[in-house]
Order: sequence, then C-alpha cells, then structure tokens
Amino acid sequence: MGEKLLMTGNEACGEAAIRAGCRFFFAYPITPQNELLEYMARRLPEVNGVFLQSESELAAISMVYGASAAGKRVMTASSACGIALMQEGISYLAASQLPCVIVDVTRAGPGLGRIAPSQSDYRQATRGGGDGDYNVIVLGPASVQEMADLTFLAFDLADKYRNPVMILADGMLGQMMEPVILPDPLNLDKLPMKPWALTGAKNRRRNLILAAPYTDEELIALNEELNRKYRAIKAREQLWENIYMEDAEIVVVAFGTSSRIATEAVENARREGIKVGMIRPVSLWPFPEKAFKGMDTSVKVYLVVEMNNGQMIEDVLLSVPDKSIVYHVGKGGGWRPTPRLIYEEIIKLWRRRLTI
Amino acid sequence: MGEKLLMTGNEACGEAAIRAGCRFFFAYPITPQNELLEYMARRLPEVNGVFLQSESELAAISMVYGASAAGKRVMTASSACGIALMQEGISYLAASQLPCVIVDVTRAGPGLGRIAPSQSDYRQATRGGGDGDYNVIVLGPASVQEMADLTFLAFDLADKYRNPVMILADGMLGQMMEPVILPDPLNLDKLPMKPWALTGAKNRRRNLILAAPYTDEELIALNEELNRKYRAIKAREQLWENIYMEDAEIVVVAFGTSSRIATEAVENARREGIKVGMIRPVSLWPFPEKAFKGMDTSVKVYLVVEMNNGQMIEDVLLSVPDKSIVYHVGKGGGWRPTPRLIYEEIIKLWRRRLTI
Amino acid sequence: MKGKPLKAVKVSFDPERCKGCGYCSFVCPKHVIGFSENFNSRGFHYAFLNDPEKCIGCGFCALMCPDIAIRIEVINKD
Amino acid sequence: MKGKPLKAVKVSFDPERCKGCGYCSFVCPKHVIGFSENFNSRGFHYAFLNDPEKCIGCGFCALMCPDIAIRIEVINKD
Amino acid sequence: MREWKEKIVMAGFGGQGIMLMGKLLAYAGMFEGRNVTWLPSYGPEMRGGTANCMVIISTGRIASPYIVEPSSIIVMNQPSLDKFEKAVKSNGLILVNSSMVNRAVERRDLKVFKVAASELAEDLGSVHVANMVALGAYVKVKPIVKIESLEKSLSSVLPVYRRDMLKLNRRALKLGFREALEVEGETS
Amino acid sequence: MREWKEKIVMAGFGGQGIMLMGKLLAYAGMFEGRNVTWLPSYGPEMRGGTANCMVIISTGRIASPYIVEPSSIIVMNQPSLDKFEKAVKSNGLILVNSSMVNRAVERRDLKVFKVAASELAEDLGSVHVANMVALGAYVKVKPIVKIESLEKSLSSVLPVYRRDMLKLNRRALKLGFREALEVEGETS
Amino acid sequence: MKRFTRPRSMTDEMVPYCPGCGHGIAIRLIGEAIDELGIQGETIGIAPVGCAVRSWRLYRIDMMQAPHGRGPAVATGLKRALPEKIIFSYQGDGDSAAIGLAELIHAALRCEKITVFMVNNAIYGATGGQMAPTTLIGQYSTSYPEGRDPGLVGYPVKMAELIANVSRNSYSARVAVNNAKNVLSAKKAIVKAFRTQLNKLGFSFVEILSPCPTGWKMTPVESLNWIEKEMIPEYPLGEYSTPKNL
Amino acid sequence: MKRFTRPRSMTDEMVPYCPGCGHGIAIRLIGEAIDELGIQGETIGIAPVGCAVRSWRLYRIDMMQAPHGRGPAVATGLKRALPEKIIFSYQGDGDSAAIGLAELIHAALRCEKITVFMVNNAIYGATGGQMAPTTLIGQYSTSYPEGRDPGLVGYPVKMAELIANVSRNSYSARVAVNNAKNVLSAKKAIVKAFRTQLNKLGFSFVEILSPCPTGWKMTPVESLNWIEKEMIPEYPLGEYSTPKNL
Ligand SMILES: Cc1ncc(C[n+]2csc(CCOP(=O)(O)OP(=O)(O)O)c2C)c(N)n1
Ligand SMILES: Cc1ncc(C[n+]2csc(CCOP(=O)(O)OP(=O)(O)O)c2C)c(N)n1
Ligand code: SF4
Ligand code: SF4
Ligand code: SF4
Ligand code: SF4
Ligand code: SF4
Ligand code: SF4
Ligand SMILES: [Mg+2]
Ligand SMILES: [Mg+2]
Repeated sequence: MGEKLLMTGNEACGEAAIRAGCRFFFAYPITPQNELLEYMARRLPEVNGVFLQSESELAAISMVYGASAAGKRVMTASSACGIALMQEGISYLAASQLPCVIVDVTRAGPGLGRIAPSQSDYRQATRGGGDGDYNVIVLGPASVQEMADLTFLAFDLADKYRNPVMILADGMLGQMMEPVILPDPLNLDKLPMKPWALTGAKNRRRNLILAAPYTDEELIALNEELNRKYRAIKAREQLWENIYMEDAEIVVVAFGTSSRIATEAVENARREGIKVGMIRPVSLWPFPEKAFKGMDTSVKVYLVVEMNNGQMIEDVLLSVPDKSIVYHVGKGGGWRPTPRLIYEEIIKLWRRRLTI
Repeated sequence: MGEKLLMTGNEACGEAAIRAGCRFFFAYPITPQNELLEYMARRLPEVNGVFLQSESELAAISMVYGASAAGKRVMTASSACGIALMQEGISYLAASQLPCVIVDVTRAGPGLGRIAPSQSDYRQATRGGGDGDYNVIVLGPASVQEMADLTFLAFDLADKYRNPVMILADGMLGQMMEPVILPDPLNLDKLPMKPWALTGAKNRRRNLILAAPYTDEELIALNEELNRKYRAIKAREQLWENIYMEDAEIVVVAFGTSSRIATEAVENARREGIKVGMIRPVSLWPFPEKAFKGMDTSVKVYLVVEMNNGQMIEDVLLSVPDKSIVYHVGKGGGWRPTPRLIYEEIIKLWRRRLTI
Repeated sequence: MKGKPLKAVKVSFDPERCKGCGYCSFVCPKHVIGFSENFNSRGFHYAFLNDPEKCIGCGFCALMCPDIAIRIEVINKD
Repeated sequence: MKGKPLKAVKVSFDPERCKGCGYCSFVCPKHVIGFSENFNSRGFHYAFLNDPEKCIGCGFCALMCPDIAIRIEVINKD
Repeated sequence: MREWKEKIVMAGFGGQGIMLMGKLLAYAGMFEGRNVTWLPSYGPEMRGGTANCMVIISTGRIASPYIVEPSSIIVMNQPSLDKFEKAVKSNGLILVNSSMVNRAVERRDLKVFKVAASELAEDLGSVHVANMVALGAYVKVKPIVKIESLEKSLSSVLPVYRRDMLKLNRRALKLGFREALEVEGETS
Repeated sequence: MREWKEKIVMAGFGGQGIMLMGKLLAYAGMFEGRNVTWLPSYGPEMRGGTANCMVIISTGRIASPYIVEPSSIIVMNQPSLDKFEKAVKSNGLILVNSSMVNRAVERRDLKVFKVAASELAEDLGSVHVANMVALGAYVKVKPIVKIESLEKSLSSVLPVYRRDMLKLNRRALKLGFREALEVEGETS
Repeated sequence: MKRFTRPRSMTDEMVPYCPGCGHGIAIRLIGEAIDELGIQGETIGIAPVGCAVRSWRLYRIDMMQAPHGRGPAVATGLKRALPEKIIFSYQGDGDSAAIGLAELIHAALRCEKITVFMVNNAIYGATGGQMAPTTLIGQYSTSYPEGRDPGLVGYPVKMAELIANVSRNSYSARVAVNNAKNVLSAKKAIVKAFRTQLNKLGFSFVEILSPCPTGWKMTPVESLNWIEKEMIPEYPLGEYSTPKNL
Repeated sequence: MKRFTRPRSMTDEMVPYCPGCGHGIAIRLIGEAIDELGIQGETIGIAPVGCAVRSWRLYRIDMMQAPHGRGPAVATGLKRALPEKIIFSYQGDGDSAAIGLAELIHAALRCEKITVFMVNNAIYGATGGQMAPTTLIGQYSTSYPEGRDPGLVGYPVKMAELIANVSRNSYSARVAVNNAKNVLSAKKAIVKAFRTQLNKLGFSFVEILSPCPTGWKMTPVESLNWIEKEMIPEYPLGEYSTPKNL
C-alpha cells in the first residue's frame, strides 16, 4: 500500500493500468479522455512501455487487437462517438476471446454532442453496439480511488475470462482530483501465462486467433462457448455497494457520478429520518441482479437516477421483484442532477409510500 | 396494385425503396446484402437516381448524412459488422434529426462471423450502438412481401419523425424468393416538403444541420426534444401480428425468419389441439408492448424464439405482466431452429402448464 | 492592396471583438497600432490606432485580423 | 529454373487437389499436360501428364499451380 | 381441392445451374396460382463444393422456406446424394442424375427415379442444360406443375444474355420429361 | 472535533491560474488529513471566456464534487462575480480580486472580502501570481487550511518548468494573507 | 464606399476561436471568396469535428456538421444530391490527414466535384495540442512531449502533394496565412478551388498553413514566425496541380 | 532430393480458393520466402477480411484475422508488442485500398517495420465481384455492370506508387503472377520485402496482380491473358522504392 496522492481520475486510471502490468496503450485524442492519453504518453516510456497515438479509433482498437493477440496487457481509451467507432473492433476482440481494457470517459451525446459529463453511453457499453451475441464486462467507478482500483481489477478480469473489459467513467470522474492510494505494482514476470498468444510458432504448433471459425458449425460452437463464459461471469462477477440498505423502504439506484450526487441526497434525507437506501451498481455488465434478489420484500419503490434518458432503468426493471414500482430521474445531453432535486424526489416518494 | 412477381427479399426491398421515392443509395459490399446493392446499381440509373459504391461503411453512412441533409430520400444497406461501423454515423443522423433508411441483412456474429442468417443484431439495432440517448425505428420483416411493404413504410416513418429507420432482415429473407405485390410508385413531386433541408440559402435564412448544438443548455434541450419524439413514436408506431391468439394459453414470441419457422411449429401444435398462439413483433423499436398489455391474464407462459443467444427476450420481459413466465429458445452464430424443436418446446410447456 | 498608400481611409477597431493577438500591429508597416491597458469584457487588452495620422490605409492589419475586428472605410475616394 | 531442361525429374499431379484451372498446361513449353475426362470428388476435370517422356522438368507448371497440386522430384541428379 | 405442400431440394456442383432450376420450378408454381418459396444455399464468400436450393410449392401458406425434411430431392452429382439422401422424408422421392452418380440409393423407403441428365444434355448440344433435363424428368414423375408452365416461365428466368438458349432449354425440358425412368427394385 | 465541509468555487479568466489555485488548496487540505475534491470546469474544445474550479474540503466524506451552492467563492474578474454571486449560499463568503472587479457585491447576506490581487502581484514582479495573493487572502479570512500547508504544497503543484517561481509564489501567498480586507458596510 | 469589412456571406457572430487562431483568417478568406464569386445562395458548407466545427456560426449560408474526418464523404452525399450547388468542407489537418484520410483520398480519386479546405496547424487544436500527422519532426505536442520522433511515429504527411499525386483533374495548392502577402495568395487559391468546382472540372483542395498559438504554446506573433521559419520550409507553398481549362 | 514441393511453412490443407485463383500462387510464394529465409518460427501472419482471410488455413505459423481493412493497424499492434518478430499482413485490394486505405498509408508514414502484401485482382472477389478501387476503366463489375466510368466513380488507384510516394524508408514493388517469369520476380520481391523488415529498415509493401476468374467471369486462362493485356499496362510492374542499405 502506497501513500495517499492527489490525482485526477484519468491519471489514477493510467497509473493503475501501468501497475497492473499494462505496457501498451494505443489511443486517439478526444475530450474528456485526453489527460489519460497524455498521462500514458509521459509515463509509458519511463517503464519501457509503448505509447502510440493512432490515426483513429478504428486503428487504436485494431492495434489493441494485435498487441492483445501477442499476449500483452493492453489498453485503449476514448469517449462516446470514439467508442462507437470501436464497436466493430470490440466485437472482433470478443469473438476472438482476447483480453483488453477499454476506457470510456463518456461525454454527452448523441452524435458529436458536447464534452459535459454524461452517462448516456450506458447502453452503448453494456449492450454492445457491435454485431453478434457478445458481452463486454463493464465497470462503473464512482471515485478517483475506484478509477484506480477498478482499472487494476479490469486487467485481471480481462485475462481471467479472455474478454474485453470496459471502464465506464465520465468527464467528471476523469478530471476531478481526489486523494487516492494506488495498488502496488505487479511483477511483470508474474502475470498470467498465455499459451494461446501469438509469439511465433517456434518449437510448438501454430496458434491461431480467429474472429470467424471456418465452418458454420464451429461458429455456433464458439457462440455456445461464449455464452457459457458469459453465464459464468454473470454468476461470479456482480459487484455493487449497499448504502443504508438495512432498513430502507425506498431504494435509490445510481452508478458513477450520479451515485455521488445521489448519495448526498440520500444522506440529507436520512438525516431527516427517511428510510431511504441506495444500491450502487459497480459492475454494470454483469448487472448486479443479486443486489435486488435478496431484497426485503417490503421495498417496493425504486428511484433510478441517471445522467441520461433512462438506460440502466431497463436493467433495474429486469432485476427487481414483481410488483416493484420503479421511477426514473434523468435526462440526456450532459444534464446533471442536483442533490436537492433527488432529495425532493425521495421526499415525494416517502410521502406517497403509504398510498402505493 | 401491381401484379404478383417472384423476387428475392433484397430485390423487393430495393424496388420498394425506389417506389417510395428513394433515388440515392450509398453502400459498401457485404454478404448477404450484396444483391440489394447490385439491384440498386442496376435500377437507380434507370430512374435517374444515384447509386454510389462507397469506399467503406463509414463513408456510406456519411454520404447518407449528406444526401439526407439535402432533403432527399436516401438509403444504405449493410450487414452485422458493417452496421457496427455505421454506429457513429447513425448517432449523428439521429442527433441531427435526419431521416434515412438503413437495411441490415444480418449475418451471424460476433466479429467477422459467417454469412449464415442470424438475428444477433437485434441489440445492435434496437439499443443503438452509438453514443448518447437516441433511438432508431427498427422494423423486422418476415416475408418478401414485408421486405417491400416495410421498406416502403420506412421512408414515410423516417420523414415523419425525421429519424433513421432500420430494416432488420437476415440473409434468408434477403435471398429467398416469394411472390410479392409491390406498392405503387410515389410521385416524386408529392413527397413531404422539407423546409429544413440544405439547398443553398438563396432568398431565405440559412438552414443548419447540427449534430452538436453550441451550448450545453441547447444540447440538453435537444435531448428533451428527441425524448419527446421517441415517446410519441412509442405511443403511435407499435406494430405486431397476432396469430391464433384468441384462446392461446401459451404464447410464442418471434420475429422475422424465426417467426416463420415458429409459425410452422405453432400450426402443427394447433392441429393437435394445443392452445398456443403467437405474437410476432413487426416493429422491434418501438417494441410492441401493447401486444402484451391487453393480454388475457390467463396467459402466463411465453416462449421467445430467436436466432441468437437471447436478445429480444429482454424486451419481452419488460413487456409481459408480472408473474409471467418467459422461456427462451435460441442460439447465436447462425443457428437455425427447426419447426420440430419449437414444436417440442411447446409440447413440453403445454404438459407443464398446469403445474406452473 | 499591395501596400500602396491609399488616401483618406478610416481604420477602426472593434474593442469588443479584438482578442489582442497582435497580428495587426505585427504586420503594420507604420507601427501605428497599440494595445489598451484595459481589458475588454472578455479579458483581452484590445488593439487601437494610436497614431491615425500615420496610417497609410494599406489594409494589412485587416487582412491579418482573425477576429474581423478591423474595418477600413475609404472616405474621400470618388 | 529458367526453363533449362533438367534431367530425370518426376512431375506428379495430385488429382484430388487439382481444380482443373489449366494454368499448368497453359505455361508448359512442351504441351504435355492433359485433362482427365473424369471428375475428381470435387467435380473438377483434373490435370495429368499425358506425355511424361517429353517433359523437360522446367517446373513452370508447378510455379503456376495455385493449388499446390504439382510436385517435382529430381531423381537422378548428383 | 386437396391441400398439398411439396418441399424440393435440388443439389449439385456449382455451375450446374441448380439455382436456375429451382427458380424455374418456383415460377411455374406461382403461375399456377400456388404459394411458392425459393431459397438458395448462399454466399459467394466461399466457392467450390456443392450448391443447393430449396423450393416449396403449396396450396396453403408456407411458413418456413428452409427445408429440413424434403419430400423430394433432385441430385445432380454424387456428393449431393451423399449429403441429402438421409434427410428425405419417408416415402419421399429422389431423382438422380445418373450421368454423375455412380452409386445406388441406399434408402429403401423412397421412390427413386433416374435420368442421364448430363449425357442427354450433351446429346442436345450443351451439358449446361442438364438441369433442364432433370427438371423435366422431375415434373414427369411428380406432376406438381405442368411442363407447359415451366416452358412458359423460362423466358422470365433465363438471364438476358442467355435468351438465345431458350429453345435449347425447352427441348431439354421435354427430353427430360420423356426420359425419366423409375429405378426398379430400389423402391420399397 | 467539529464536523465541517467547505465548498469553494474559484473563477476568473483563462490564464489567471485558477486551476492551480484550486489544486493548491486541495493539496493543503489533503496534507492536513481532510477529505478533498477538486473539479475543473473543463475542456479545451472551447477557449476563451471564464474558467473555474470547485474545491471541497471536509472532515467527513464528500459525496458530489460538483458544487451547486458554494460556501465561498473567490472571483478573480468581473464576469465571474456576475456568474457566481447568485449561487453562494446564505451567510457564505465572497473574496473579490478588487484589481479586476469594479462593481460592488450586491447580495447583503454574505461576508465580502477583497484583495487587490493583480496589483499586488504586479508589485511583486509578476501578475501571474495574483492567484496566490488571492489564495493567501482567502485562507486568512477563512482559515480552513494553514498558510504553511499551502506553502508546503506548492512544490507538488507547480509544474516542473515553473519551479523557479517557488519563492515568488510563497511571497505572494504571504502578501495576500496580510492584505485581505473586509469590505465594510456591505455585509449584513 | 467600404474598403474592407466583414464579408456579406458571414454572420455577425464573434469569432469563436482563441486569440491569434488562423481559423479566423481562413474562414474570412473563404467568406470573401464566396462574396466575390457571388455564390452565397448556392453554397453549402460542411464543418467537421475539430476547431473547424465552429465555423458554421460564421457563415450566412446553409451549413452542416460532419463526423470527425468524414467531411469529404458527407460532401459527396450533398453534391450527388445537389449537383448544381457548390459544396465545400472546411476541415482540420487531424481531421483530414489522420482519421479522415481514406475519405479524403477517395473523394480525390473519384474527382468528386467538391472543395476541401484543410487547415494545417500541425497539431490537434481542439483537443488541446496532441500530435497530428502534420506535426513537424521534433515539434512538441502533449502526446509526444519530447517532440515528434520519426523513428517512433514516422514522418509528416504532405497533403497537397499527395492529393495532386492521386487525383486526376484536381486543383491542389498549399498556402499560408502568416503574413499579408501569403494571405493574399491564399485568397487566390481559395477562389481557384471554387472555380474548379464551378466549372465542374474536378476535385479541389487547398491546404492552409495556419497558426494555433494555444496548441503550440506560443504567443500569436511567435506563431506567425514559426510558420515562416519552420513550417514553410517543410511544407512548401504553391500549386501542385491545376486541372486543364482552369 | 525434392525439387519442387509444398513449402515446409505451409499446412497440408486444400487451397480454399476458386479454380485458377491467384491467391493460391501468392500464398505459396510467401510460404517459399518464409522457408528460404528460415523465419517460420519467428513470423506471424495477419489475414484480414476478403478471400485473403482464408490464408490462415495454409500456413504453419502463428496467424490471426483482422477486421476488414485494419491489417496494417493490427500488424502495428503485434510489431510494437513483439519488435523482434516478423509480422506480415496479407490483404486484398478492396481491403487495403478502399476501407483500409487510412490504416495502410499511416503504417507507411510511420515506416512501421511490417510487411503488407496486397493482392490486386481489380475486384471484390469475396463478395462476388463488385468494383474495387483498382478496377480498370471500363471493366465490368456487379456494382457497375456497364463498366467503370471515371466520370462517376473516378480512376483506379496505384498503390505501389502511392506507398513509395508517401513513405520514407520503404520497399514498394508491384509484381504479377500471370506467368512463370513474373512468378519468379514476384518471389524475389516478396523476399526483399521480408528482408526490409528483417534488417529493420522500414515499411515494406508488395502489390501482386492476381487473377480472380470468378469475379471477372472469365476462365482461368483468359484471366492470365487479361492480366498481361489489360492490367499490366495500367499497373506497370517494378520496384517503386527501395530503402537504403537493402
Ligand atoms: C470520432 C471522434 N474522435 C475524436 C474526437 C475528438 N476530436 C475533436 S477535434 C479533434 C482533432 C482536431 O484536430 P484538427 O483536425 O487538426 O483540427 P484543429 O482543432 O487543429 O483545427 C479530435 C481528435 C471526436 N470528436 N470524434
Ligand atoms: C466491415 C466489413 N465490410 C464489408 C465486409 C464484406 N467483405 C468481405 S470481403 C470484402 C472485399 C473483398 O475484396 P478484396 O479485399 O479485394 O479481396 P478479394 O476477395 O478480392 O481477394 C468485403 C467488402 C466485411 N466482411 N466487413
Ligand atoms: S491600414 Fe496599414 S498602416 Fe494603417 S493601421 Fe492597418 S496596417 Fe497599419
Ligand atoms: S489582429 Fe484583430 S484581434 Fe488581433 S490584436 Fe489586431 S484587432 Fe485585435
Ligand atoms: S515441368 Fe515443364 S515441361 Fe514438364 S510438365 Fe511441367 S511445365 Fe511441362
Ligand atoms: S495448375 Fe494445378 S490446379 Fe490448375 S490444372 Fe494444373 S494441376 Fe490442376
Ligand atoms: S486550439 Fe488552436 S486551432 Fe483551436 S481555436 Fe485555439 S488556436 Fe485555433
Ligand atoms: S472469388 Fe476471386 S479472389 Fe476469391 S477465391 Fe474466387 S477467384 Fe479467388
Ligand atoms: Mg489541426
Ligand atoms: Mg480484390
């Protein structure tokens, strides 16, 4: 455990990646991801790593594809429309079962949008925007500390499941500074072995990394294999945080930046004796369904807070027990809720709870 | 109404587009969409239209963006990974509120995949894989006749809502031939007026097509406007077909090619007196929630049949009444169900229905 | 406009549009452009003609101004 | 391999790999390659050496074969 | 009117005109007022090997165009027989292009017919019309459409640059119609 | 120990070192064992206009780093005063760089202080340290961190190429600390 | 009589660029050319991503945005739809030479009758100063703070020459806006580019060397000198191809 | 002693191409070059989308696929990760010159130490014969059945020349596999390309004119003649750039 440092989320993410053994970073500039790119540009040469600014996001994800096939821990980062351009490549990585970490420092869409922080890439991240039946593990940090911790974890998950992992942050998380304690650097020699990696077929049979098997039957079999893997991930890797959940009658559900704002509202309401709690999904795919399964059935009212038009709410609806009532506060385009707004929604629900 | 012709789905789609007044087609080759491209290549010059093979899918959707901004009815087509590459452009079109029609003759993914027909682009189509809070209207034809009819409708919906509309077909629908009666050609002069189109600002104030407004507030306002539009579409444009639904106790839910295969199974089961019906979603976004809302509450069991790993099932789960039980048959990668397999699933559910 | 002096021109600067880049003064052959000590409302020290008499109306300043803050009027010419 | 005759070479065709493209016979300077009337299991009329004596072992046929269906062995050399 | 549905798979080498044969049959079905579907085994992403297409003709509505259990198969070469023989439904029909298939049909529960399509076509002057010979033979033994409907449909189906072959194709159809032979002792 | 949370917005023109001022305050807070957050108004996609940053220092956990209702604002120019005056919470504090702000604060429910930061900085030899003058003044009137902590933090915060300015910055901090003035008659 | 004033084809908006940004000059020159050719009512502009994207605020003509790098493809769509209108795309160097290189070259190969203006400021301005394909050897950028090393990231690309090489029937020129004389030649090249399109001769392309004081971490005036001393020697000014009959 | 046989670096698989397809020849030549240079255990191949994608079946070396057009970027990722290995990407002309043009040119600009083989068959083979950027003027394709009209879709792109123009320190050559003599020169160029990489001199590129009888709707032998009579005059064979010290 190191000392406490004051860092931006982008820097903490970059440094944690390096400490996780990532020595390859390929990316294309885009606000508000640039500080991460620039951090890697400075730091990677110091650790004999490779930083390469690519000619586009398409090229970046393709370089990631190559370096990952070589067995290396590798990362890329972008935002919103830049991630959209990577969708084909991400689908290829998933099909080829290659690990990598992709950071989305989301900005507001759709289209070009603006650089205000937003959570409107939730669907783009968790539903895959590429073709085919694949899934990407998606983690949603809510602090600079988690920018570091979840990035570090992301590399392990990626290697463990041979699957892309995405960090879904936003401009606020990327650019704010908070004290952070960074994970200890991993020894490069102790990283997971990758006997499948392409390293030249000297003294062994050839290795192949294929995004398309040769026969229809093999492609169906690959899909079944992927499906088994995704089921295993769903069973094992759900992450979330419960806040004031012991006796909660109203539950706020929020992730990332909006969860921080919501926490302030929840705390204010608690101070007034309102039995409100919060579930903060940390893994966004797999969505932490389990957080809702064990739920005391007295909870009937959920308030989903998102900095978008209602995206995670579908996952909440798919997870809550029958007869639950789920409300949504949120808007797209870079809108940011205030603690007061959420607080007022909580109060409204609290007053109405007996009539529901 | 014209005579009955024997056409492939790809041809019927292309011809219907031309009859709907589409004179601009920009696309990049990909199997199994090629016959559509080649049809347009032959036909458009005959009607003084423009066929242009683009250098990539990125370019194709960008050309669509330009021609649509000019106020023209315009179409593109691709498949699977090619659609993935269009995600940024589609998000721009949605943000700029530009109409266009995009045809996805899906093949099996993920990644490069193979050309077998598949429905594994359901999520890619209905959830948007681009950034931001936007939606694309998605229609799922199930016959060559519908390849024509829904394409024709697509242009109207696109213009009506100034929004991209996607036809989600697959290789089977694209390449099979069936008799079809084509819609009568529209008079080009009677197409909807587009005062917003870019035609040169002679004698009027300038028109602007923006994928990003100038201020944060304007972007939030744009998102609210889009959201209102999407709500209106959801309220008005749900399309589905009910088959044997009057007294059904088990309901099969399937769209497109898999609905054809399922229909055969349902018919076989009906012949044996089993009370099974089918809901065939025709609009995939908006998903026909209404089909499930008015449902006789005696229906408790749904069987979702998809040629993928379980994608539309989320929409079914979000639509069915509480306490419903929803099963899934499906696999990714180009797998195709047989009528027998579905029939057997129906029989199983029928036998178990009393114990559920 | 090849730097040939034009008679009776009026060169005017819009202080609110000026961002104080200094291009006008850099290219002015007569060095007659100065900068205000005050900020305009956007925080820039704006340019102004500190010796209008010496200005030959060559227009170089306006050609170079990225903010279209300079306007040149020919007053006495036919 | 510049077409100089090599002595005692054996040119053999793999009928199952051959797709009957005709490249070998097209480039054969001695016109000694013919095609079977029969189909192989993939439906192709496969090539064969119809006059082995005249073959000079130049190797052109093998150089051109896209299916690596031709093998040339030097038997009596050195 | 009796309800019926015929599911035919046609298969052979690429280049034997399998798709055309299927289209012609589907057209003829449509002209006679039936419901029809035609489905190719598709995709030029992979060449060589066998090609096949599936045609359904029915008096009622056709659900899936994909045929799992054909009621008839027309096999133009041996690999196709190997591939599809097992799938044919009991009491179904196999028509074999005996010029290109050496082995006998193994199943005992099928009606088996043969026609020396390739040879007959060569006799007519072009091996390319073997498909028409076979199709003519097929509608002889399984009269789901009239041979006249096939002849009429030809002009809609032949690609423009092959219109000069119209006559030859008609003759091939008729020749096949005449020459179809039931294979004795092989049907159950 | 008393629990407290201070939410400070700093604002001025781009180039006035607003971000640095905020970082320094956050560092000092962290050195004193507080929880801190620092949030810039960001994005070089658009230049010019005002820049601001938000710093929270608290003895307890900090939920949102985004400040809707600051408890203090430090305004380095007039547009910033125009923009943020209304947001300050009742009984909050405004520190004004009086060199660049001509008008008086309008609200009557706030504590208002001023320091002629730009002029004092010029006196010290560089207008670039006006930010430090203001910060020194701020911690004088709102002692949430010690001025020594600010001085100590300077070396962590200054970019490498500005390390030679360490001394000057320290002097600016101290000068500001000395020169902060309460604006009489304007507080309620 | 007014001698020098804001072009009629331009709006009254404030120029939305940093102090000393060359975009302001280039955009004004295009506006002057539009005035001069009298094509304000016939011209449609495209503003792809980059600092260029804000150019739509400044023109009193129909305008649209474009995804990063896709200006030439969007322009193609517009032009094919409206063959009689004048279509231009106003792009940055990162936009055209990095992410959008394929679209630009293909428009040139097609001899698409559109005009592309590329502002070469040897940097990614909008995103805060990262290396562009046009960044000079040794030049500082936030992504290569030690300066561009050709061993790691290769050599600057010469777009005006490249377009001239690949495209038949094209107008391709490189100009600069770093002094009054060059600004005057720049204007001429812009007019010629539009003329190429007006006369339906082929593709037209003007590369404009332009200061980005913010990205370069220089004062505006230092930037003008840097263009003269560093950029022009690497990127020689001039016309690289002119269609017959222009 | 064997005189001519399947290269050791190749598998025993059937060649998965149409009768007379030039891919089979080109792939074999690369295999022979790998054998000759003794780099089988050090070489990693990339097979991007197109008929080229099936090449992985034929090599006894580590191989991977790549998204359509992205071979050079994937190769860059591999090479940066494994600078001592020999990395090649084996691509079609549509793949490299259409959708993947930016990635290819940028790899060339970076002088990335990789080798790209581009099979120029003047058509999109894998998708059934649509026009490619390399399709000749007047040539039939399924997307331009009246033949390529330069007024509508522009001119064929000359990749070997383009790469030589943009890339310093590159090897760039055009060869053909339409007769025995040209096949022998093709082999030499392939070996030189690998040598360029082995000696860490820079980027290497070989454009291979190659028959696609299926796409061209010709017999295989007609295709060989068509290369000689139509393609080579438009695409002259030869070396367009050679790095110093090769
Ligand atoms: C797909 C995508 N990738 C990245 C970005 C971020 N981005 C905005 S502008 C820009 C580059 C700007 O550089 P340039 O084109 O040279 O224009 P300049 O600002 O220098 O004039 C980038 C990378 C984006 N908006 N979209
Ligand atoms: C993103 C994407 N777009 C389109 C395709 C379809 N596709 C497969 S191969 C190919 C082109 C093949 O042409 P070329 O590169 O010239 O190779 P050839 O088959 O001629 O050797 C295309 C367009 C695809 N697989 N992926
Ligand atoms: S017109 Fe010429 S002389 Fe007058 S101020 Fe401008 S540049 Fe100087
Ligand atoms: S050139 Fe324009 S913006 Fe720059 S200082 Fe002069 S007037 Fe001001
Ligand atoms: S080796 Fe030469 S002569 Fe012998 S068959 Fe082959 S090409 Fe003909
Ligand atoms: S070149 Fe090869 S494949 Fe072609 S005919 Fe000769 S042996 Fe057969
Ligand atoms: S960043 Fe550079 S290009 Fe962008 S506005 Fe500022 S000076 Fe101009
Ligand atoms: S389509 Fe053309 S390139 Fe592809 S395998 Fe066949 S002949 Fe070769
Ligand atoms: Mg730039
Ligand atoms: Mg090709």
